[in-house]
Amino acid sequence: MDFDLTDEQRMLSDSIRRLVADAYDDFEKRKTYRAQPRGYADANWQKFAEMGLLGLPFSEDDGGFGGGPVETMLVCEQFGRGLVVEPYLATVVLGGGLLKRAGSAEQRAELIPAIAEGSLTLAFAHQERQARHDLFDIATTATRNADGYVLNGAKGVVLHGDSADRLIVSARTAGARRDRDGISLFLLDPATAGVIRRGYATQDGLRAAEVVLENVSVPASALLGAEGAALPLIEQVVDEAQAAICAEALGAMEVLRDLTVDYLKQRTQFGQPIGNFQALQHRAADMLVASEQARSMAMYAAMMVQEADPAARRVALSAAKALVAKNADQLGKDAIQLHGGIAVTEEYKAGHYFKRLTMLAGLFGDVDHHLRVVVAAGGLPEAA
Amino acid sequence: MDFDLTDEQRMLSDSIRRLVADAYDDFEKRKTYRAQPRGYADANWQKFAEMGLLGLPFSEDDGGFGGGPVETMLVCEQFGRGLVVEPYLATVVLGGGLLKRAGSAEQRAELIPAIAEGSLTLAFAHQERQARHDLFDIATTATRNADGYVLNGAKGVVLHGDSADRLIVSARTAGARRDRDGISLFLLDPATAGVIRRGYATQDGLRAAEVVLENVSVPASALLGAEGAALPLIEQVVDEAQAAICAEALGAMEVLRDLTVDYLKQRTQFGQPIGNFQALQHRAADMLVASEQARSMAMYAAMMVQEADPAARRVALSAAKALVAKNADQLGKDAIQLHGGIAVTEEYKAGHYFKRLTMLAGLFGDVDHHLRVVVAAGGLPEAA
Amino acid sequence: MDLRYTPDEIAFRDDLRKFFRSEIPLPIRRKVSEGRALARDDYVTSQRILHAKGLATPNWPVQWGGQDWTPVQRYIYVEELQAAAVPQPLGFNVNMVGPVIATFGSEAQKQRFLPSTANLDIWWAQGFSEPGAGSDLASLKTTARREGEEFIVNGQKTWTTLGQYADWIFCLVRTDSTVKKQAGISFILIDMKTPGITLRPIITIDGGHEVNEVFFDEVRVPAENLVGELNKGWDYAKFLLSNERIGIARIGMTKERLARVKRLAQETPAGEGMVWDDPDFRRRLAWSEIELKALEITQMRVVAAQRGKASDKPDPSSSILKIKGSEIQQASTQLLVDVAGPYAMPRPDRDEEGLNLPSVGPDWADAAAPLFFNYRKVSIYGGSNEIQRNIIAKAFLGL
Amino acid sequence: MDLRYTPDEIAFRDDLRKFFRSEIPLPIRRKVSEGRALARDDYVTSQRILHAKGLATPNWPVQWGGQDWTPVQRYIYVEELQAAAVPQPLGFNVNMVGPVIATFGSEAQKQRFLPSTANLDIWWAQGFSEPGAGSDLASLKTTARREGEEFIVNGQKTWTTLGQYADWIFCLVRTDSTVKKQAGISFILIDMKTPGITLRPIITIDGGHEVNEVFFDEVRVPAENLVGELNKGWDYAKFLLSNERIGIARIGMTKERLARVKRLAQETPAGEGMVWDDPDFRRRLAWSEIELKALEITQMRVVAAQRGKASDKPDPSSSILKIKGSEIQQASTQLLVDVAGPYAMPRPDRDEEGLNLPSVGPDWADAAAPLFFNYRKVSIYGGSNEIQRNIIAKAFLGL
Repeated sequence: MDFDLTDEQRMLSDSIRRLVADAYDDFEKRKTYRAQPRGYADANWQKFAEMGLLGLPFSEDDGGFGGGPVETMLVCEQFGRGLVVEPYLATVVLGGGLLKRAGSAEQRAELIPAIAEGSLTLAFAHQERQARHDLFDIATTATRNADGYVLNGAKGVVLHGDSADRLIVSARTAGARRDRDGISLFLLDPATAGVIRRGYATQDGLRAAEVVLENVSVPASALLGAEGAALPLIEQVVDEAQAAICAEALGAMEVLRDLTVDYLKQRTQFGQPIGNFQALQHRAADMLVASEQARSMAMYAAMMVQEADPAARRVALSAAKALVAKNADQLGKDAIQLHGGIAVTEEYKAGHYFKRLTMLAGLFGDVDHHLRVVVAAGGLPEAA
Repeated sequence: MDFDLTDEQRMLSDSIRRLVADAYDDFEKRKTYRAQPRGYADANWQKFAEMGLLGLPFSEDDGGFGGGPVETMLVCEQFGRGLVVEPYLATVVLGGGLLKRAGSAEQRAELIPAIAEGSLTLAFAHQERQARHDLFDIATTATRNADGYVLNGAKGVVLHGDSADRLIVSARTAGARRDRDGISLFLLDPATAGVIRRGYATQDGLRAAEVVLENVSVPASALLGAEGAALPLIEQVVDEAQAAICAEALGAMEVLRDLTVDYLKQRTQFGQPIGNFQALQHRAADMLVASEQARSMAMYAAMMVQEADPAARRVALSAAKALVAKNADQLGKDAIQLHGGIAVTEEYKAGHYFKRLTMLAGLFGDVDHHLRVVVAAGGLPEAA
Repeated sequence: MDLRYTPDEIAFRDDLRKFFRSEIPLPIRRKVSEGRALARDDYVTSQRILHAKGLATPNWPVQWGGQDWTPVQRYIYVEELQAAAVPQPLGFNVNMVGPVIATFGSEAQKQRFLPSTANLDIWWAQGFSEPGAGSDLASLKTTARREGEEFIVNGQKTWTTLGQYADWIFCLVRTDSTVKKQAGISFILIDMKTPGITLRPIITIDGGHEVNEVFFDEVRVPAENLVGELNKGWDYAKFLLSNERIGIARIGMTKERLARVKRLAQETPAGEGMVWDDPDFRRRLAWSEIELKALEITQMRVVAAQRGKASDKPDPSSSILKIKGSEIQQASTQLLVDVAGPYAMPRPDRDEEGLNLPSVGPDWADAAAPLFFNYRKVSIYGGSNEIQRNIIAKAFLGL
Repeated sequence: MDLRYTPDEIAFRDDLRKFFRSEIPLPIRRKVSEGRALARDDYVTSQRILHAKGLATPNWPVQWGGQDWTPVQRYIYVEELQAAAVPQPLGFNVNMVGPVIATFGSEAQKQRFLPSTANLDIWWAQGFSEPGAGSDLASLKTTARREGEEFIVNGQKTWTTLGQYADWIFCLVRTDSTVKKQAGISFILIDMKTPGITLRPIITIDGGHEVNEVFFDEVRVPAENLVGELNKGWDYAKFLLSNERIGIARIGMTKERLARVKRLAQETPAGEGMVWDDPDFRRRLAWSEIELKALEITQMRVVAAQRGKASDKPDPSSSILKIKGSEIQQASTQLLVDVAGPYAMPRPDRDEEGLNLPSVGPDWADAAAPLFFNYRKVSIYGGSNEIQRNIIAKAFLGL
């Protein structure tokens, strides 16, 4: 048992913290990033590339740096602290996670170096409106023809789907809508005829898109991984994304907590700092308990995402997400309440952290959904 | 809309309050009542009879006083305030409720005057171990023969079943264990051959019994109500009992709340009354909110128990019980916590209120059970 | 004891219900129901329709357009108004400044202001809170110094709701700083067009413009605009805030929202069925309904207890209504977000009416998260829930 | 960062696991598992078996029978002990008075007391709390006045756990009432057989006799029984209380109880199936498991952070462990009551060992409610959860 980071990991974490602090120190900057055409700052993205963050989880053979879940946790925790708007989750964790595992040598050679150097972004067009949080519920079809496949369907709330240079699209090559088998992945240039994207801002200041596929023809070489067998891989990569989301939420929770405690010290009412009032002190103490428990579960997520047994992995990740999301929700509400009116203004940071936490809590399944996964499994997996 | 009590109701409530205050003012007295052979004080029971409480809900034709649910609420609220141990719920609300509705003229004439004058008590032997809270889950059988019926089965945690002069037993005359049809009621002298009772104290200081029926022969005249059609009646009477339980819990909650507030004023630590500490003040405020909401739902229960549509009645009573039980649980725990160590001692009153509230909360279904009833119905009935 | 309405009360209720649903334009009521921002005209249109029928200012003295209703009738009125998603008559006009002028104002002030206030010809804003005076309202710093027949006002107010539409503002100002803080405050009426007043919008986290800061720089106010006596403003403010009792819990509105949540859940697909088929969602919805039912009866009890009591006495049970009412309101907006699911996330650009261009998800879904964010305020404003717990501990429990 | 155990740690754990389960008698472990009261002999038997193997006092200095373990090993030891439902070595002996004597006692005191304390030849009780000194421990009033070579002790202690079995009691007593309250307290050892000591049982709401009041009336204590310096007792008490860090959350014990709850739910009929088939029950159980898993890792982080730090430094993160640990412990006993259902109600008479004569419901069910009642104490004792929140606010957050 060992809770220490390696020297390299510590250096990595410190560098990202400095980078994020520099790029996001003034909250007004974040507004300008959001106003850029892709909804984020290309300059930041280039800095991430220079620091090696964009190639982090890829193998060295593919042109990456061989980082694991702990490294991803460190990156995302710092991004959460800054409310970073760049498409790291979409491109590196989700897109990259699928590509590195399912991609052929050619696909990897074509795309991974470009991702690592910051010249190519990805988005994972998977979720469909009727599916809610069931990853296997896919109605989009990919029909085989002589030249390749023809895709038809609609994908919703695709994170950073409006600006991504390539989409990874899930579609059925076989089976009925809620079958576990028959789902395939395709690499798609969004400029392909029949791809219709509608981009929009999300409530937390990031970007997403609705993606409609109307008779989109792709060559056979667009297939990513084995035909019809993509679901286990999708589940694994979404679990990795959950671990990243837990870390990101943790970073945001800790900043929001500290912001609140500082405010309690500064704001005076009835002739004294409101932090003197015991009822508020106890709420602040509960915020610390909530964030410490969330930290523990973010670490658990980073550990268990490497678990070999997929069933145990999924239950553990659902447990982590359920706890982090529940605590993020409560901590966020307490932070707003303890601040009072100022926290519901757009000018002040706290509300933005609350909004981001609210959206992270619901991403890839809300508390109820993940708790049901744990319940259905009969509880948490026993430790080895 | 009218929230006032009639003059008669106000007088009734005041008289019971005085009676209970007198009989239960010194908490040591309650211990002596519990130590008596029947687990309660015959003298108190006689006083209840003299005041007309034991005949209250029966019609004047049957020798009662024609009281309704509001009167029962007033009685039970005061009994809750005193943690009264006498078998009012078992004899008057449950047993009496069944008897007055299902009893033949002969049965009513034989028993109701005796109940009203305090010379006869009842218990309702219905619940079975496997059934948990499903009122229709009855395995006990009543087999018809030439002379009447033969009963076989086992009933569990029969309230005051150890001392009751007559048992009302539910048993199947038809159907399978979990059928809604085929349940009948029988009036039974516990001295009948084959009736085995094991009495015991309950955690909250009252009494109950396990009742085993081994080839118990009863005459056909023991049948109470129509053969095989008892369930709707049982459901109605159990709903009436829930309304009474809500009122009783309310009385206990208010006393426990006041006891706690008094303690906060008296107990000093760190050189001041602990009631000066804001965190404790806020918990006390939450106790008031909880008990006021419970009062509202106890009133709702008293109103809705008269609802003509059984489905709407059942949902409303489940809603009332769910809220009262949840608030009783939280208020009870807060009361103990705010008191500290003294509240977990047998000598001090608070713990006894907490135990009684815990048991009342679970009686005829816990919070989960009743919430499920509401959920299954799609929500609360619309008001007229 | 009978919690049911009498036949007369039912008739009264049915009349109101019919009037609200037939006379107030549906597009306005739909915005209220969906929790979207109303335009100024929506408020004015709705209030004038109500006023024409005597339904805008029922709590006012009868001679100024009030109704001689029982407490139960007043309660039914508020519940039905909310249940029909009718915009409430502007609170600053009808619950705040109107009753203050009617009770403490001069005859000239009554003549000048009450009719136009009732008809929303004048739109009032509230100038109470200041940046340093939130829960501790009496510590306010905005001053009014007397110069001849004028007061000169300097300072800053904040959280001025819908101030961007206001014609006039009623303010608490400090007119004596040598006495203890509550004793040096006056209540004064200020025309928003007076030179020296600047209004700055505050954008809230839901993206809406609902509140404002108002700056006063040497603003000259005729002395005749002082209401009542000099330095008695704190009493008038307390009187004013106590008028919030009925309706503070917004039970009718939450009932309407929960019914809507239920309807939307029944028609929103999720996996094999609808959101409605999710037992966890249903359980949380049921709890809200149950808590709301209890609160409704608690409110009726408060209403019933008011009968025969002077209506200017503050009632500490309003703290219970405020705490529970805000909790259930917030829970109801969270349920709405849950129904929207992933489609709570899109935040498309809006046209000038604040509507989607066009919707990304279901046409109601993009309003869910902003409403949820916005409703964090209900446990903060009007005396935060922490302040309410202080009041209960002190006023009810004697701690 | 790796939350998994090393192979060495796994071997260490497996050795302990095997020893605990094979050497400590099953009837004793079963009582622990069911939450029933242990007899004095059960404690003695278990502790002597542990002590013979060097497992009763691992935190003591090695020369007095301690183990040179890493923090992770100490953590594993506590978890495995609890998971096997082994009675913890008597805390008053091994975590409290033992370390105080070993650190601050005279050589004569060490020789006289430590071996017999480790082997439970002497049973110690704790004499800290008083009726007027609960959360505010330093306000204690029991006095010890010096007369020649003796102290004369007068006063009353309370909440003296298992005092009915005690041979000796260690007390905080006031030896100087002229200085500020913390500065006038001494730490003294008293033979329970000394004339003038009276013990009065306190029966708790679960019906158990676990705690006592102890009265001191002119009790003569040899001056050599003073530990360390006069008037330094408050420092020793703080040192003693800080030894509670590991194991305060009782994670191993709760894990064992939740596993038992699960097993019982799977075999307890309820309607059409078993309690286990009730999704609401399962949901609450799953929450407890999840919270417990998070707390387990929180505790490991605390353990890891201790490496290389002096072990006599109080660690405020123990407040987090205390708050969450007690909440989950209480939730676990509530789940047990839920499984018992109606059979949580019977409270049959007991024989002298505290067992049913015979059970009314399932043989474990009558212990469920008493355990639930009894466990209300865990958020009260050892510094109530309110005190813990004060500590977090002040020590961590600087409020």
